[in-house]
Amino acid sequence: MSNLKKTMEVDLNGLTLKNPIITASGTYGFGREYAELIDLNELGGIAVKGLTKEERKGNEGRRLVETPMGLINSVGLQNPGVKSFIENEIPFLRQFDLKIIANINGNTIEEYCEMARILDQEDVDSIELNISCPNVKNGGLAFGTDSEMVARVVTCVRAATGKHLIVKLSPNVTDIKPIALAAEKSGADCLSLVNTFSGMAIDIHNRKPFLKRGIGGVSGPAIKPMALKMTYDAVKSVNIPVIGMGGISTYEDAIEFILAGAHAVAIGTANFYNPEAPLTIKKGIESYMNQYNIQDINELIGNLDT
Amino acid sequence: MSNLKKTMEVDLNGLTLKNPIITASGTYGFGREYAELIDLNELGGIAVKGLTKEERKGNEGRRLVETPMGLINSVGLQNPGVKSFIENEIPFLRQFDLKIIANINGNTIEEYCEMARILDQEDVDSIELNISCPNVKNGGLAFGTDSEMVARVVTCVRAATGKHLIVKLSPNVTDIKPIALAAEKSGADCLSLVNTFSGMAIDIHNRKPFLKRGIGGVSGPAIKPMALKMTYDAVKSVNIPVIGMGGISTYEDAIEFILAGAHAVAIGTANFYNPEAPLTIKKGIESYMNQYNIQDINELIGNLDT
Amino acid sequence: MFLGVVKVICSKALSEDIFEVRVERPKELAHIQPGQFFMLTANAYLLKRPISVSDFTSTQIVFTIREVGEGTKSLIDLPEIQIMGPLGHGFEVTKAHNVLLIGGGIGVAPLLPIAKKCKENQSKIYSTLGFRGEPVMEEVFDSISDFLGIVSETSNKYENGYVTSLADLVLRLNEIEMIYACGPKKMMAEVAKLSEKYEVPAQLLLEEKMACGIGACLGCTCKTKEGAFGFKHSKVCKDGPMFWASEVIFDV
Amino acid sequence: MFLGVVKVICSKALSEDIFEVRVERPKELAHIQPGQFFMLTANAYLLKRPISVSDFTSTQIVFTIREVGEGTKSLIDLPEIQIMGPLGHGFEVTKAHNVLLIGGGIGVAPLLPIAKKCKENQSKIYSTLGFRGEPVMEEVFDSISDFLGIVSETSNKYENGYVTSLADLVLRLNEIEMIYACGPKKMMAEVAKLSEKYEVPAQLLLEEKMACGIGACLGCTCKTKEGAFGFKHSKVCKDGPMFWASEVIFDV
Ligand SMILES: Cc1cc2nc3c(=O)[nH]c(=O)nc-3n(C[C@H](O)[C@H](O)[C@H](O)COP(=O)(O)OP(=O)(O)OC[C@H]3O[C@@H](n4cnc5c(N)ncnc54)[C@H](O)[C@@H]3O)c2cc1C
Ligand SMILES: Cc1cc2nc3c(=O)[nH]c(=O)nc-3n(C[C@H](O)[C@H](O)[C@H](O)COP(=O)(O)OP(=O)(O)OC[C@H]3O[C@@H](n4cnc5c(N)ncnc54)[C@H](O)[C@@H]3O)c2cc1C
Ligand SMILES: Cc1cc2nc3c(=O)[nH]c(=O)nc-3n(C[C@H](O)[C@H](O)[C@H](O)COP(=O)(O)O)c2cc1C
Ligand SMILES: Cc1cc2nc3c(=O)[nH]c(=O)nc-3n(C[C@H](O)[C@H](O)[C@H](O)COP(=O)(O)O)c2cc1C
Ligand code: FES
Ligand code: FES
Repeated sequence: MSNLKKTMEVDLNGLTLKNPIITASGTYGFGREYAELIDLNELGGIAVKGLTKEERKGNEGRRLVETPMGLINSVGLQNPGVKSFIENEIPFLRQFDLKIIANINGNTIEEYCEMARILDQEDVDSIELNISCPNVKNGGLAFGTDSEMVARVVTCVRAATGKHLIVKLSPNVTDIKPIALAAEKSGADCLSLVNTFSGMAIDIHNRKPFLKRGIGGVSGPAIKPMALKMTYDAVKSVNIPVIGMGGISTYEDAIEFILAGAHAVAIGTANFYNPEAPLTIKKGIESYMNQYNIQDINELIGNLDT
Repeated sequence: MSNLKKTMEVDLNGLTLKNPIITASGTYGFGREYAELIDLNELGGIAVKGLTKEERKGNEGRRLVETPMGLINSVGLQNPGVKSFIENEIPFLRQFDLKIIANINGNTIEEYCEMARILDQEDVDSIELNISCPNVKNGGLAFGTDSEMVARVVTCVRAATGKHLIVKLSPNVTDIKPIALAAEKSGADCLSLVNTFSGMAIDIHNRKPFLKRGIGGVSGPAIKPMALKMTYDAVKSVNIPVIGMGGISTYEDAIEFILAGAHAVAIGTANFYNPEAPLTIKKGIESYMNQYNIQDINELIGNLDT
Repeated sequence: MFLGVVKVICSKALSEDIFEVRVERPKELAHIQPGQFFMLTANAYLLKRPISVSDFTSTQIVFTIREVGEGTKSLIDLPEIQIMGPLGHGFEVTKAHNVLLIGGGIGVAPLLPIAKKCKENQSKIYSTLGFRGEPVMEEVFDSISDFLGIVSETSNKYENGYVTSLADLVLRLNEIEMIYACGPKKMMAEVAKLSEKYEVPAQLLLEEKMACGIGACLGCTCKTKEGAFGFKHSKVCKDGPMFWASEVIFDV
Repeated sequence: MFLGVVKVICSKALSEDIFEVRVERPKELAHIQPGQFFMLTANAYLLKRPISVSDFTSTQIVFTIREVGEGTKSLIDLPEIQIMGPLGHGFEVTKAHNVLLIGGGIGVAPLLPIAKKCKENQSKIYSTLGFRGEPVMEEVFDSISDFLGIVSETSNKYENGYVTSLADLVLRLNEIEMIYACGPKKMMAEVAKLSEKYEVPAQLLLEEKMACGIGACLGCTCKTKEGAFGFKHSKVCKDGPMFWASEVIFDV
């Protein structure tokens, strides 16, 4: 019985992944580098590095600080711009059997919409609206922490594209529920969360923050309990599927998010210290399904006894 | 020169600590247990276990889950009630040269005020208003995440007591600044933050949250970057002193909080895995002051080059 | 209370997943009571791990540790370990004529010191030990016990079954005056029933996840009776780990 | 790219805080270029640590590691290490007649493979190495160099001063065609000035905090020139760690 073919396929409300493993935006570049280490065909999808309309140089100075079981980054959306992505990266990624999720970022609502309009014509499978980046001055986080702003930007982007639309939420909020709901009501097909937590680290010998902008975004296992709680909250407040992430580094972590109701999981920081994480997590989920005789991963989603 | 007597004394706006080391509420009981391990006279102050008007049994079921560099707790304010504290614990603590901070918790604003009125007559040095406990159903967190509620409860408690008043803030908010400001304007003498982050952990083999209430409060090194950022934000938005905490376990951590502007620091979870933490942190601060030839710790507070 | 680093004298495997870690006993260490435990610092982890004393002399302390996760794994081959203790209220030593030990799995280990103490007091010792697979510490319990019964859930060298059934039999056939028990929660709940059924007091060594180990965090509580129908949360680390079967409320 | 666990053949101290860790070179490992590095898994930490190859044969790789924190400390006495690499663009090997090596502190280690390569190519090698205290790898650089100058900021067995002053002298007196340098940022900025002053191209091995080590996270960037006045952020791990002195913008 346990040798029957297991189904790992999940449907994110119009976007079908052959398995629930996604690599998180900003941690996987455009897949090129990790393609030398693992077979990208094993992934359900890739959320590419956050794109902006024009090329961005990103933040100056030191960009990374390691913290206990966490990482603070201040990359600041360095990327070649959406046009270069379309020309140079989509063809590369299309060689693989995975879904391409374009993570987009704007300084203004209009910029978000313009990017959505541009990508609407292109060969991407989904657009992930990042309204939760703590590492840029304008836009980013500001859009993601207020339900009204969320409604406005999502409504506008929804009008600009017929593509599958994921809205990526910030954990830096008092209550994720109204925000999740605003995104759903404004036309999101799916939510993803969490982005990084705002955090800080100080160089006590130079008496300066390590990062030029003072703050950065915290990711990694340290944030997992908070990310799981927020994913659980978001799932309970909407009827669209949710992609869970934040510190996932083992299959046990992934199962926790799936039991909390996530339809898919994204692996971010774990790729850095364990490039094989997406594969071992996928295998681990399979063996867990075997162990408990579960044929279809959909049986596990939200299957929590509370 | 570096052999001159260093000053570690800090003034928390009316509450003077001989050194900036406090033990955080709920992690140090009433000092009795740790008194067998370290000399409590070394501490600047102790924030005692969260008190309620009546005795509380606390939450049922498992109460602790370890997470990567963190701890989730769901104790639920088990305590003998404020009367028993007054009778049995104050006399014990008064044997030591440290400041007694009574951490109080209510289900209603009226309950907070009643406790403040009771303690106003007693031999405690400060009252810490906990409006940020995620582990109880009523009150707790709900009071601490909305500026208006904060203003109401702090105003009422301020009217009820002339004691030094600390307001303890929750990190589970979009923006700590308006909340810090509301507390200051309503009469707080001092702020303390952060309390624990809301978090969750799931037992994947039983498909249940480990904790009966589903969620708990996350503490420990994992939360340090976020706690530091919030402390920094709070300091910038008010003119009253701030007690910083959240994951402090080394003297370097403590210096980070002090440079971010905290007048004092509280040690919580670190006591569990390193009962000598308050002492080694104090010694570490001293040697840091020696290293940089700083006579008075007040020179370090907020001394950050940004 | 002792808090410090001690040298590991030797560490050896008793079975696939159970290890005996023998450390030097510091001179300044207080009297150890059977049933007490220490908090051991597991390097990769934040929290210390509570481990019972499974044997001791004036110069040594033995911990018998089952590897169930990364924390316990990290404890089994260190050159030195930071320990804190001895902690908690252990077993009450009685001058009973006949005592019954009921141990399940790794729970047999903390029974050895009380068995030795009872032996000193010339009690007759009935030991009933249950294991999932192969037993551990069989020899030492054999040498100390007047009666030794071992059951296993899977090994075909031993009678198969639960240890509480065997204990039931012993209780039915002998004038037992005191029960000492340590094992999984379900076993403990069964022992409490036996204690009630045969009206023999039972001392149970309970387990809970711990943070401080000394009574400060209130993280390790179990439910105990208060008044006729009430309950309270007692600290396993400080009020226990030994509780009388009659006090405990089992939510199983 | 190789990602896997390799055996440590031996690990020995070269000084108080510098250790040589020699590991088995896996057969499937690609060609190693002088100046390339590996990401080594430091157990207690989340992120891997970048460490240059400081020597290699067909069967071994040598890492020379300075203990500056817990991560590097954890690397120096493991029985086996997980490594990923070789990574980055290393030094460009040239057939220059005279090459100058400028190394500062632990930065001397990654210069050895390029020195050996230059030797093979019959270049004349001028080595200038600077240390804060006592030098390391003196013998091996002595055996390979046509000229070896060592300065130390504190040791009275050596000339006191900065390595860049010594390098300046060498550049003034000899027809150097290529500079290879590795050391602290300030030294590198000085080397870039020397390169400009003497119009001798310099290859610098830069350092930055890294997360992925392969070009995916954009965490390790340095500023390089783009166009006449512009700049861009280049990835030290992937575009470097070798950069031409003429490309780099130093914010010091
Ligand atoms: C007072 C007291 C005395 C103890 N004495 C001993 C002793 O003498 N010898 C000994 O080996 N252990 C003893 N324990 C239990 C021991 O403390 C735990 O097994 C240990 O803390 C687990 O840590 P870990 O990091 O290895 O496992 P974790 O990583 O915390 O857990 C790994 C897995 O094992 C499971 N698990 C955790 N604890 C247990 C357990 N106790 N039994 C079965 N499964 C578990 C978890 O659910 C998880 O699935 C004692 C506990 C207490 C409270
Ligand atoms: C491409 C590349 C190649 C490298 N090759 C080598 C090599 O061959 N040998 C080697 O020893 N190191 C090398 N390094 C540096 C090495 O990676 C770092 O020293 C290491 O990551 C520090 O980790 P840690 O955990 O020990 O220190 P941390 O805990 O991160 O830092 C501890 C303390 O040391 C300081 N510190 C951190 N890094 C350095 C540093 N590089 N120099 C001085 N102080 C520092 C920190 O500011 C902090 O105060 C290389 C780095 C790069 C990018
Ligand atoms: C270096 C780095 C860069 C990131 N860049 C982006 C980005 O461009 N767009 C985005 O939506 N999220 C970005 N993120 C957030 C991740 O996609 C993810 O939400 C977060 O890291 C939490 O997951 P993790 O703990 O598994 O890393 C970035 C994270 C890191 C660590
Ligand atoms: C077990 C436990 C119990 C706590 N109980 C209280 C409490 O009663 N009142 C309160 O204000 N904070 C309580 N806290 C929060 C701590 O005082 C502190 O704010 C938090 O743990 C962050 O600091 P840390 O990371 O150093 O532990 C508790 C924390 C823990 C871990
Ligand atoms: S473990 Fe802290 S009270 Fe028992
Ligand atoms: S370390 Fe990730 S891009 Fe260089």
